[in-house]
Amino acid sequence: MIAPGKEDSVVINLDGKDVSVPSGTNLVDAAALHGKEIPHYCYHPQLSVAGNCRMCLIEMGTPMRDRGSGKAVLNDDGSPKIGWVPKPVIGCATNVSAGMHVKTESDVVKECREGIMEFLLVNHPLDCPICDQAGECRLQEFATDYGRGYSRFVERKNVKPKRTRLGPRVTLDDERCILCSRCIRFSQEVAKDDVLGFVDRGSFSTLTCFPGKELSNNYSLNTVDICPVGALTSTDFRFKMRVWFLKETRSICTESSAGSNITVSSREGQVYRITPRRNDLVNDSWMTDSGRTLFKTVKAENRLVFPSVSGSRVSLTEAMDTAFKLFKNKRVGVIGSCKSSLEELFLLSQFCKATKAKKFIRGHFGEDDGILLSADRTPNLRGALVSGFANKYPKSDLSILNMALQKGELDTLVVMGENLLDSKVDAASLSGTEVVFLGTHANETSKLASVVLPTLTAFEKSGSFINRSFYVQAFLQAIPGPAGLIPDLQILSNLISSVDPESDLSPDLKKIWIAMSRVRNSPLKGISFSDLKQGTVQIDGSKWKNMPFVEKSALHHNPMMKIK
Amino acid sequence: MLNLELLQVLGLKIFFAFLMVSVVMTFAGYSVLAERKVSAWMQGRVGPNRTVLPFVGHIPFVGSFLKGIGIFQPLADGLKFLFKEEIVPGHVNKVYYYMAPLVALVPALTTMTVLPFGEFFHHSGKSTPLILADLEIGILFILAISSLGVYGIVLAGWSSNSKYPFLGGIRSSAQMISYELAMGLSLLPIFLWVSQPGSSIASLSLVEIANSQNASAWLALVQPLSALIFLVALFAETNRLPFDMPESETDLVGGFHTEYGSFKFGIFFVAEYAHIVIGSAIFTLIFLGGWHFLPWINDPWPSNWVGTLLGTGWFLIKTISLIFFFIWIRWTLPRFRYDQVMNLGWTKLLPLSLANLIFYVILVTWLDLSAATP
Amino acid sequence: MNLLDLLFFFFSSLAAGGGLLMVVSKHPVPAALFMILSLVGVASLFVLLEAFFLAILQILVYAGAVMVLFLFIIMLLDVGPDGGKASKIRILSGFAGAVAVGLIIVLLLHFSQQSGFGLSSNAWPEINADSFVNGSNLTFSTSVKNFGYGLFTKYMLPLQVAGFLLLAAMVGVIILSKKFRIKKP
Amino acid sequence: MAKTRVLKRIPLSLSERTYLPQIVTGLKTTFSNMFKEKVTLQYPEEKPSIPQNYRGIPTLVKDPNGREKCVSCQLCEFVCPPKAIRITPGEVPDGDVSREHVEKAPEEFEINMLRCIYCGFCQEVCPEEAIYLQDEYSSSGYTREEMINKKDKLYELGGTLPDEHYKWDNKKKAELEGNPH
Repeated sequence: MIAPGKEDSVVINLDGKDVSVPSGTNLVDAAALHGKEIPHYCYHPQLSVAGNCRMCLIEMGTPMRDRGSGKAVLNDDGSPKIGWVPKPVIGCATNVSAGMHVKTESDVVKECREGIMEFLLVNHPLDCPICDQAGECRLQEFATDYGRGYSRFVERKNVKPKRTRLGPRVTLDDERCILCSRCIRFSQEVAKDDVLGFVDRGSFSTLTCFPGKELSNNYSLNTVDICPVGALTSTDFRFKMRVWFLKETRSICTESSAGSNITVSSREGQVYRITPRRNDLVNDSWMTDSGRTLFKTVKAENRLVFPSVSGSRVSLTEAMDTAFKLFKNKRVGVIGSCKSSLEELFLLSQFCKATKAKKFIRGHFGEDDGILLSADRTPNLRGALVSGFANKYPKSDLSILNMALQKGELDTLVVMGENLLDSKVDAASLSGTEVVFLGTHANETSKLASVVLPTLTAFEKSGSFINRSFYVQAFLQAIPGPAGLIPDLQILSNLISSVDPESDLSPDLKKIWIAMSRVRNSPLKGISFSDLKQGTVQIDGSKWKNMPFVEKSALHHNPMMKIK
Repeated sequence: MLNLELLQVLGLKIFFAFLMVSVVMTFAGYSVLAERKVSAWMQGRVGPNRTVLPFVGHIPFVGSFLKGIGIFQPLADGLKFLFKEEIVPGHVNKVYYYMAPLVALVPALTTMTVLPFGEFFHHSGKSTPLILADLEIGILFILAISSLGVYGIVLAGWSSNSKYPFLGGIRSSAQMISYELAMGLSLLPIFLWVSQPGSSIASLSLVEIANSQNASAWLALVQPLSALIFLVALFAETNRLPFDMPESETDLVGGFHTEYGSFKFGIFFVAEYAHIVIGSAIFTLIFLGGWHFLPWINDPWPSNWVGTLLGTGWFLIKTISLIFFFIWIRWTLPRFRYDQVMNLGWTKLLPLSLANLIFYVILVTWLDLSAATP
Repeated sequence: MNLLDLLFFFFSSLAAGGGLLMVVSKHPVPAALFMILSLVGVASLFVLLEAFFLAILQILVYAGAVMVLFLFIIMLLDVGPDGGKASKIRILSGFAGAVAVGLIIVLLLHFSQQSGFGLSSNAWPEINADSFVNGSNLTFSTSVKNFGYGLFTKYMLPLQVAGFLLLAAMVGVIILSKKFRIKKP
Repeated sequence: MAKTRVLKRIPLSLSERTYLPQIVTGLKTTFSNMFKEKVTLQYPEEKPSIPQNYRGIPTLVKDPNGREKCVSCQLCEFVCPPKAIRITPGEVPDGDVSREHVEKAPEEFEINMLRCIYCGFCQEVCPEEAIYLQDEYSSSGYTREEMINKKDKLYELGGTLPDEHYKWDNKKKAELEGNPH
């Protein structure tokens, strides 16, 4: 007997076992919920169902009902009689219904999969040694898991163009394409840039851009990610590194306040690519193309790799000592950054407390594309508010600082990576002040600075950001920083303890989180850093509901509903 | 004041001492070669046959023969020890670390001051033994000084501040204590026998012992058990296989000299072979008749310088044969386990040598009494 | 000053210096090594007195056997610097040192009062050469034979007593170190 | 079923317990060995014969048309237990008519002979039969850098081996014949 399910869920019989699944899900997802894999190529949970690859064929049946009375037909033993669909059905396009029986491992299903695999491989080239998808290729995986292991095809394989340029960032290898149409559906449905389609018939079928168009939108590389085979390749990553060498680290995109979840793939301290990580609360499975190139700044030419005092290289301790002299018993101004992590901003505000410094911060704003590139181009503006560093919504410039400088109120400025000279601060008004610059890359301000303390990029350290929907998300260290540099948190805690020897602020993330959650009325209460490693945590942002946040309505973000 | 005669004697002694050191060191060096060659032959190999000197090696036939038997190898080895990079591990106790090889070598070389190796015939036909210092208690001197050699090993093991050398040092000291007793006790019957009442000999001089075997039985034939015990103890005292506990490459890497390299290791190496050379010479003197020909046969050589040379040569032949025996044993027998070594020393050799001593005491007393009664 | 004097001063300073260093050494292993040095110095002094047999015995028994045993025990137990309760012993050893120094001063004063600091030969008791092996026709010498003869005639009793003493000590050590199984009723 | 035979341990006789007869037997054996024929190979002058399946220095080989076979799939780099292989992959430029259909070739290929353990996994895993452990076994150098075999050195060592498949050539042919286009 099939037991009644919970509300909004139905009970189906999966390979002879009764399981409860949410109603409305299709069989691929329903089976996945219970650890049964139904192989599929064209189906993607966040795209519409096309059902053209036929890989997810399964056997399905529903309880029989008497046509006349509408009553369930029972077997001799009293169990409902199942009317099996005579032919296999595709799992992706079949939604669950109460009492449904599904076989994912029967002989028929097995034979179907073997047949489909054999057909798919008829024209698929033996490219694996040079194919970038090798190692994360669905065709490889399913061929070994469900394939027959040999081919009966003795004719010559189809030959198609190997290097078709679909757009500035995407290259198509026609031979490898299995015509699943995921890329076409993505362009239509998510990127809303309908440029891809199939032309010709049968074995001549080819993926192509519509005449006069190209796949150039800012989400084009997502088609590469969802391509189950190596047909769509990233022109940038093409032939760079085999995927099995890459160490994957969970991180957060720093491009904008959307806070896309990403996977940083690196090998031996070098990042090779960034791919989106599925998070249905934030970014589904997508991210922007522009966010994927950010790792190139790690090895940029203007990267700061050694501490310096007035332009000459010194040891880290020497630079710290010099910096300490500059703000000891001086009037200090601290220019924070919305690009710093939540923990860094918290330590920075503690530093301001210790030095009785004035706090300044600016925002970086741009166009909102309504998907995953929000108008606020910093990852952690809300972090600045939550950490207590900023209590007003940051403006796009630092004219307040300029006024204070002109009045001569400040002796020393501590700058966190920001460039003062492009934010309405005159070089002339800076002349009387000493600048201590903490940042990853050189800019005009770092050239003026008396002390430069190099810090690490988001790929080289761990921490957390708060995104536009007040989701706190952790990013983890993917690669080691340049030799001899210490994390920003360490620098800040050293600076604090040099000013205030009594301070017990440690650079350890866990301890900072304990300190942050102790702050009165903190929305971070009850959260620890290890919670963030488990997943995204939303905090209460009602305290700041009146602030003029610039983000528009976008994927999983509704400015009207941002308050919990 | 130091007078001229004294200076002359002193100078001569120093010259002879220098000569002897060179000879023993050369012997030690070539023992190493012999070891390598003999081991190679016993294992079906050819051994060192590559090293060659620029001009000597190019003499037809002779040069290639010398090269083939590896005659230049010890030179190359010595030079290698000298020119190798001198590495001193950071964890060693510097002073004692440097001192240890010297402490190991010095006793080995000191013992030869009382080592006779032949006799010099005067015109009158009288003979004086060839010896640096004819000590009345020569054998005791040798035992005493050679027992100091163990400090080199113990020091090396201790100062290296590392596990295996330390174990090697401990083993070495325990082994030395265990076998020195048996060694000393095995010698006592010899002296009892040699200086039994009625004989003119009344001292522990090695010369007298060697001469006592002239034209009579070798002491190895008279007292085979003493000879056997002494030989076994000699193997143990020189740390030769099957008793090379302090070194044993298989379980202690290199034992006491694990942390040593270049010339310091070379000194240990030479000291080991110097011990073997001296040990062989002593065994020859005490048990094999020294420079005298065969048992019960008068020396066939004339009483002049030819006889001196022949006698010394004969002594050397015996010594070299014994060195060969040392090597032969090494490449034949496996190493004892440590507890077996201790067991053999304390429960076998010591009681055996005690019994041996008691037996000869009774025998000598009985002979003495029976000589006195009639 | 002749060669003999030079050698005497050298070896006596070796003996005394070795002894001193032995006492002040913190680590037991160097202490044992200094003791060996001191023993070698004493043996050399015996040589200068032409008591070769005694010198060799000194080396053979003490340096060659006893001290090796000492070192073996030290190493086996791995006694480090200050392995013992130094603080308690320090007072005691200080006291002992003071007594020793006092004794030396008294002795030196005694001799110097008798003969000045020159230490002329009449400060020492005369050794009666004949008195040594009386009862035999052997003259006094340091030869092994005479030594042995004396040991087994005149000094027979002390020799046997010393032997028994050592035997008793050995038996005592064995009894103390051996763990006897206590029979439970 | 095999029968287990329990051997009775015969107590040793007195002479056996002294071990002396055994030692003498051993001495006899070793002594007679001294005069047997020597088996040493005088190495630099005499060379051992290398069996067919010998695993010498790993080398890269070219196909009979003189083109490099390696497509830098990096499987050898992956499988290499001591991580001796280091490949920088690169793309075959469009202009290279004879090879452009292969698309990918190693830009740099290094085998660190100080790390290599001659296991032959690289040869086994290579899908292109481009890497072979051939009969060369002696390699030496004065510096560590010298012991890292670069691509040109690897091809120099490897030479050309016969090819049974001509995989890429067949592919090129199919492309030229336009199947099915």
